[in-house]
Amino acid sequence: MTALRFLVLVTALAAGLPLVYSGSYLYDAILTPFLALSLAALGLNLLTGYAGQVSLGSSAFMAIGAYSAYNLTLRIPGLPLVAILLASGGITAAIGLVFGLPSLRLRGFYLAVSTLAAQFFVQWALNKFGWFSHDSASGVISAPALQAFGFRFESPVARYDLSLAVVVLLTALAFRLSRSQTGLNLIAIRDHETAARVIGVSVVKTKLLAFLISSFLIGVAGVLWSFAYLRTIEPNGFTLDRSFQILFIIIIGGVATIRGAFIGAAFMVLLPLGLSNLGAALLPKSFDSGVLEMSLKVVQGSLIVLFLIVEPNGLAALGQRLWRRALPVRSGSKPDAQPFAPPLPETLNGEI
Amino acid sequence: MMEELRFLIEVLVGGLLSGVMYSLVAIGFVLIYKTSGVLNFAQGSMILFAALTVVSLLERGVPMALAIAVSLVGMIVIGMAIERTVLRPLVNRTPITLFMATLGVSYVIEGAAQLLWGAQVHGLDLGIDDSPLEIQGVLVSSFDLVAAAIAATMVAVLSAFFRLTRTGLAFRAVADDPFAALAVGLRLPAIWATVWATSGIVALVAGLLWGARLGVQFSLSMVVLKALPVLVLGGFDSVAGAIVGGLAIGAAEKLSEVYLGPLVGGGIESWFAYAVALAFLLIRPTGLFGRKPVERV
Amino acid sequence: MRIARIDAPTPSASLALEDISLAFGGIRALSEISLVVAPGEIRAIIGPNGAGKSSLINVISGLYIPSSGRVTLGGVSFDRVPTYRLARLGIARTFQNIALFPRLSVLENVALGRTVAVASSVAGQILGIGRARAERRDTLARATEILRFLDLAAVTQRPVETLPYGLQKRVELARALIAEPRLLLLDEPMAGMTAGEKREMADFIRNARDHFGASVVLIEHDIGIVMGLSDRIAVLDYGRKIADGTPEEVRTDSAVIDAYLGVPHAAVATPEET
Amino acid sequence: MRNLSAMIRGIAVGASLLASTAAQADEQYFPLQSYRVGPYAAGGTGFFGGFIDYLNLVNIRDGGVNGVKLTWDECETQYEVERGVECYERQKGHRPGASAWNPLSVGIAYAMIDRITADKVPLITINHGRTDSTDGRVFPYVFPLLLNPYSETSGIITYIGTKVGGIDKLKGKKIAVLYHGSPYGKETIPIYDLLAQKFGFEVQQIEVPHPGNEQQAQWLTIRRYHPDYVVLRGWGVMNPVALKTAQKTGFPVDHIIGNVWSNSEEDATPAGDAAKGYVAITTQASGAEYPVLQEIVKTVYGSGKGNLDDKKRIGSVYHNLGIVNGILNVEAIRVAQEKFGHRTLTGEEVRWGFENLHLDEARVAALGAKGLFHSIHVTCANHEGEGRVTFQQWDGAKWTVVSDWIAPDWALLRPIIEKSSASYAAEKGITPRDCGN
Repeated sequence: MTALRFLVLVTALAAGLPLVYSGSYLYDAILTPFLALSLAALGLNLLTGYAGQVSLGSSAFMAIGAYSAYNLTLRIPGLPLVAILLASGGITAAIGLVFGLPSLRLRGFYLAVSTLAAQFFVQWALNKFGWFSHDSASGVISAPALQAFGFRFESPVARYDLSLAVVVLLTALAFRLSRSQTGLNLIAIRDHETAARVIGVSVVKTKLLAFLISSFLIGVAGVLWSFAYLRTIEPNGFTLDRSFQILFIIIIGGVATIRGAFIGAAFMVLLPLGLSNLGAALLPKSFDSGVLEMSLKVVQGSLIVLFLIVEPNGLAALGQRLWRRALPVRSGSKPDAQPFAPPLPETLNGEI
Repeated sequence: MMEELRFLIEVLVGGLLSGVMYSLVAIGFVLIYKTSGVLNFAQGSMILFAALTVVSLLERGVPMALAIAVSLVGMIVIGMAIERTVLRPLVNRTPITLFMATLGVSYVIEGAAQLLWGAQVHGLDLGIDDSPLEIQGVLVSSFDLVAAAIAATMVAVLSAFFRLTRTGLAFRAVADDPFAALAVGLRLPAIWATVWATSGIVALVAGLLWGARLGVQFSLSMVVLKALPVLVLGGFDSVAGAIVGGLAIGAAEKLSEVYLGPLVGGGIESWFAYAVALAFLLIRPTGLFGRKPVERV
Repeated sequence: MRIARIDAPTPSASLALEDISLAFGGIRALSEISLVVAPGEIRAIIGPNGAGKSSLINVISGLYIPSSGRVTLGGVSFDRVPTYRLARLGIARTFQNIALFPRLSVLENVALGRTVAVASSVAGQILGIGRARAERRDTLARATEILRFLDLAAVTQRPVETLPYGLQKRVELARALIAEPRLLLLDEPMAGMTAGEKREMADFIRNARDHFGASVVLIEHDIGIVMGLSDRIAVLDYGRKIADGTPEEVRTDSAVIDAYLGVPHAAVATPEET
Repeated sequence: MRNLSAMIRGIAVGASLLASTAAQADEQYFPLQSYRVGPYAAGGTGFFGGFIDYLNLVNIRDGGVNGVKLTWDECETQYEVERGVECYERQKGHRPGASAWNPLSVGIAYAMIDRITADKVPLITINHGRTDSTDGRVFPYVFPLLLNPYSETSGIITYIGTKVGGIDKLKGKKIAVLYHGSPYGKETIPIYDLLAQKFGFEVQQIEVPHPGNEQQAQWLTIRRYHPDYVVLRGWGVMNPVALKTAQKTGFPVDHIIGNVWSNSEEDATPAGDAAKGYVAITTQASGAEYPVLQEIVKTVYGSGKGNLDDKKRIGSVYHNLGIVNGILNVEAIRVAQEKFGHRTLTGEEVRWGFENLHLDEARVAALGAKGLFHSIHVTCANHEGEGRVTFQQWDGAKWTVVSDWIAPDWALLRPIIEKSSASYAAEKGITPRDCGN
C-alpha cells in the first residue's frame, strides 16, 4: 500500500466516524486533542526528527499560534478562517525563525537549552503585555468559535471535523515535503552537516527553513488546541511540560517519520486516559484517588522508559515490523531487486 | 550616592549567593554528563525525593543525623538503580533518547516520592539561623552564607575524591576518553554506578539546602530550571564551569531584575538567565569551559 | 631536497594552490604547498601517514583555513575557500571516512548530490508542479544513469548503512559525480578495499574522467594503483611537497625513495587505518 | 455495571450505550474534578476532602437532602486544564446529570464556561474565577461565590486601613504588592492602582516570576522602597519563599498581608519561624471548633468515612473552604427543591437554586457554621453574593482570626466589573439577561 493511499484511507475512516458514533467524549476529550498534538508533533518532527535540531520550545510556539488567532479574530472582524489559520501559522513561523537563529551556531543540548529561552520569554511576554489578551482582566481568554462560510464550528463533532481537515491537509503537504529535495536536505544536515555543505546544501537556509515550517505547523496546532479543543487560551497551558510532551510524542512515536507523530500522539494521549479510566473501572470507589494517580504516574514513567529501551526507532518501527510480519508476501516485493526505480515520489521512501 | 552603591553591593552579593545554590544543582548534572553524556533531567526529582525522605523521617521522630543517613543510602541506591535499569540498556543511543528516558524516570521518582511520603507541604529546619546580617551596612543572609560554605565544602570533597582516589582517577579518565579508558581495562559500568551514586549524594545536599529555603514540596524539583542556564554558560561537562556559571547567572539575574526589570515591567528573571547564557553561547558555542567536539572528515 | 615549482597557475587550470601553509595550534601540517591540476587530469597525492594529504583536500574544500597561501578554483581565487560555494564552483569530493547519510537510500544519497542544481521553490517541490517536477524527473534520470554506470542499480533502494564498505565508497563517488563536477577530490576512495575492488574502483575513476570530463585529485596509498591511474603525482612528506611529476619521474626521485624507505615512516603499501 | 461502563468509556467505544443504565432512586450527583497529585495537591486534597466530608455528613446524618441522596465521583486533573476538560467530558455522561461543577481551578473553570453554558449546568468558582462572572446577567451559569479578586483587594486595603488607624490614615502610606507572574497575579493590578488613587496611598507592584522560588531581587527592591505594608498575592511555593526572604531582608512579617491563595497552612508552614505573625485574608475561618466540623468529626470520621488521611488537617483552611463549599452547594439544592420538588434536580434547576441562595447569619448559625463564614446573598445580577472577609494570623502552628468580618466596597467595584462583562458579552455576542432591577 503506498503512503498516499494509506493516508486517504485513514482520512476517510476518520471523516466517516461521526456518521457512526457521535458521543462527545470521544471527540472532545480524545480525538480533537489527539489531532492538535499530532500536528504539533509533526511540526517538531520536521525540525528535530528530520533536520536534527532539538527544540524544547514547542509549546511557546503553540501559544504564539493561539494568541495570534485570537488577536486576528478580535481585531480584524470577518477575516476568513483560512486566512486566520494561515496568518497565525505565518506569525508563528516568523517568530520561530528568529528563535531558530542560534541553531546556526549551537548544537545538541546547547541548542536545546537555548530554545528554552524562547519558551520562557514567550510565556513572559504574553503574560506581561495585556494587549495580547485584549486587556482581559484575568488574562485568560475565552476563545470565540471559529467560523467559515457562515458556519460556526461549535459542536464537538464540528470542531473535530475542522481539526481533521486542517491536520490531514497539512500532513499531506508535510509528507510531500519530506519526500522532496528540500526534505532530503533536512536529513542531510542532520546526518552530516559538513558533507551536506560540501555537496551544496545551504545549511543556513535549510536550518532556518526547518524552523520556519516547523513553527508554522506548531502554530496552527496551537490554534486547534485552543480554539477547537480547549476553547480557552491561557499562558499557563503552554508550559515546558507541554514541550516535553510533544518531544515525547516524536521520540516514542518514531523520529523522522510522518506516522510517528500520530502513533506517538495516540500513545501519549491515550496512555494516561486509558490508565486513569482503567483505574477508575477496576478499583473500588473507596480506593484513595491520590494513591491511584501517583501509581499511574509511576506506571506511565516506567512505560515510557520501557518503550525507549525496547524500541529504538519508536512505535512506528514496531508497527512496521508487525505489519510486515502480518503480510509476508508483500514484504517480498520490496523494490530491492528492481533495476530501475519508478518515479521518484513513491520510491524515495516507500512508507509514511 | 553611598546608599545606591550599598544597595548595588547588596544585590550583587545576594545574587552571587543565590548563584552558589544554582551551582549546587548544576554540579549534579555535570557529574553525569561528563561521564555518560546524559543530561539527567531526573536530577530535580532526585532532589525532591531526597529532601522529602529526610523531612518525612524527621516528622516521624527520627533524629536528624539518622534521617540524613537513611536518605543518603536511599539516594545512592536510586542513583545506581537508574544507571543499572535505565541507562545501561540504553547505552549507545542518541543523547536525546537518553534525555527523554531521564524525563520518564523523573515521573517515576516523583510519583514514588509522593506515594511513599504523601503530597503534603513540609517545612524543613536545618537549624541554621536566618536572621539578616549587616556587614558594613550591607545586608547579607546568614543562611545563604552557611549554604554557600556547605556547597563549597561539598565541591572540595568531590574534588579531593576525584583527584586522590583510584575511582576518582578512573572517573577522570572516562570523562576524557571512554574508549581509551575501556582499552586500559577500566570497568565503565562500575564507574558509571559510582558517578550516579555520587549524583544521588549531590541531590541530597541540594535537596536539604533548597528544601530549607523553599519548604519541601513538589515544586522543589523545579529548581533544575535554574540550573540549566548555568550549565549552558559554564559548559555541560565542566565542574568549574558550573561554579563560575552559577555565580555569573545568579549575579546577572538579580542585577537585571532590580535595574532592568522596572523598565519592562519586571518578572524578567525567568528568561533573562537564558538570554544571558544564549548571548554568551553565540560567542563561545560550548560555554565557558565546555570542550569543543572535534570533527574528523 | 625541495622540488622547484614545476608548474605555474594558469587561468585554465581546474585547481591551483599557491604556497599553502596550515598549522594546528603551533603544529605545522602543511608548508608552502603549491600544486596545479590541469583540466581532465588525474592527479594523485601520495605520502606516508600524517604527511598532510587529507589536510590539503580539506583546505581545498574550505574545511580547514590555511594560515597563508591562496587557492584558485574554477578561475576564482580565495584566501579561504567558502565551503558552501564549493558545489557551485563545480567541485565535488568524497571523504576519507565515508560521509554518506546513513539512513537514506542509495538513490536518495545520490539525488542529494544534485542539490546544487535545484532551483525550484520549496512550495513548488511540495506541490510537485512545474520546474520542481522537471527537476525531479531530471535528477532521477541522472541518478539512474550514474548508478548503472557504477554498477549500483541493484541496491538503489537500500539504506546505505546496510551496504558493505566498498559499495558505500562507490555510492559516495556516485553522489559526487551526479553534480557533474569539473574537479573531483577523492580522499582515499579505495581504502580498505580488496585488490579486485580497487581495480574496479580505478576503472570507475578513469571512466568517470573520460565520460564526464572531470579533473581528478586523488589521495591513495596503494602505489601500484596510483602509478597506473594517475597522469601526474605529487608526493607529500611532513607537510611539504617533496616531489611532483609523472609516475615515472616520481618513481625514480631520490627524495621519494628516502621518504618511503626512511625509518620514521610506515611502509608504503599498508592501507591506512581510518 | 458502572465499572464496566467506565472501562468502556476508557476505550471510548459505545460510551453512550451504557451511560443511561443507572436510573434508580433519586440522587443528586456531583462530579468532582479533583487534584490530589502534582504541585497543588495539598490544596486539592484539603478542598475536595472537605467537600466530600460535608456531602457525607448530609447523607449520613440527614439521609440526603430531603431524602435525595448526594452522590459524587472524582476525576483527577492534576490542576491541568486539558485533564480538567477530559474529566468534564467523562463525567458529564453520568446519569443523572451533574448538579454543579466545582473545579477549584481558574484555568479549568475558563475552559468549561462555554461547555457548561451549552449544557446548562452551574459552575461554582468559590473564592476564585473570573471577576466579571460576578455579573450574572452575562454569565448566567457561573458563580464566583463569596469572593472575587476585586472584592478581595478591597477587603485587604480596608483591613490595612483599620491597622493604621482608619481608612483616612492610608493617605501618604506606602504599600508594596508582590504578585505572582501569571494572569491570576496580574488581575488586581488596576484595582490596587484605583484604590491607591482613591485613598491617597502609594503603591508599588512587583512581579515574581513563576514559580517564585527565588525572590532576593524583589525583596531587596522592597527593602529599598520601604513600604508600610506588603501584600502577598502569591501562589504555591512563592508564598513560603516570600516569607523566608522577607526575614532575610529584615522586613517585619506581621506587616505582610496574604491574599486568598496565600492563606493556607501549606503557605506558612514551610517558612517555619519566618511565618510567625504573618496575616492573611480568608472567607472562612480555620479551626475545628464549629458545630458543623464537630459533627463531621463525630459522624463522618467516627464511622470511618472521613476523606482526609491526616486527621490533623481537619479544620485547616482548605478543608474548611471545602466544607463551606459543600454547605453552599447543598443549600442551593435545598432552595431549588423547595421550588421544583424533593427529587433529582437538573442542572438548570440547581442553577436557579444558586441564584436564589440567601443564607443570613441566623441560617448560617442554624447550619452549625456560625463564625466559620459570615453570610451569602446571591441574586440574578450578583453571583458573588456579598461574602464578607476576615483576617487571620499565623502563630507558627495554626491560624487565629484577628479581625471582624469586613465588607469589601462592592459599590466601588461594580462599575469596573460591569465594564469588563460588557466587553466579554460583546466579544462573544451575548445579550445580557434582564434581571428585573
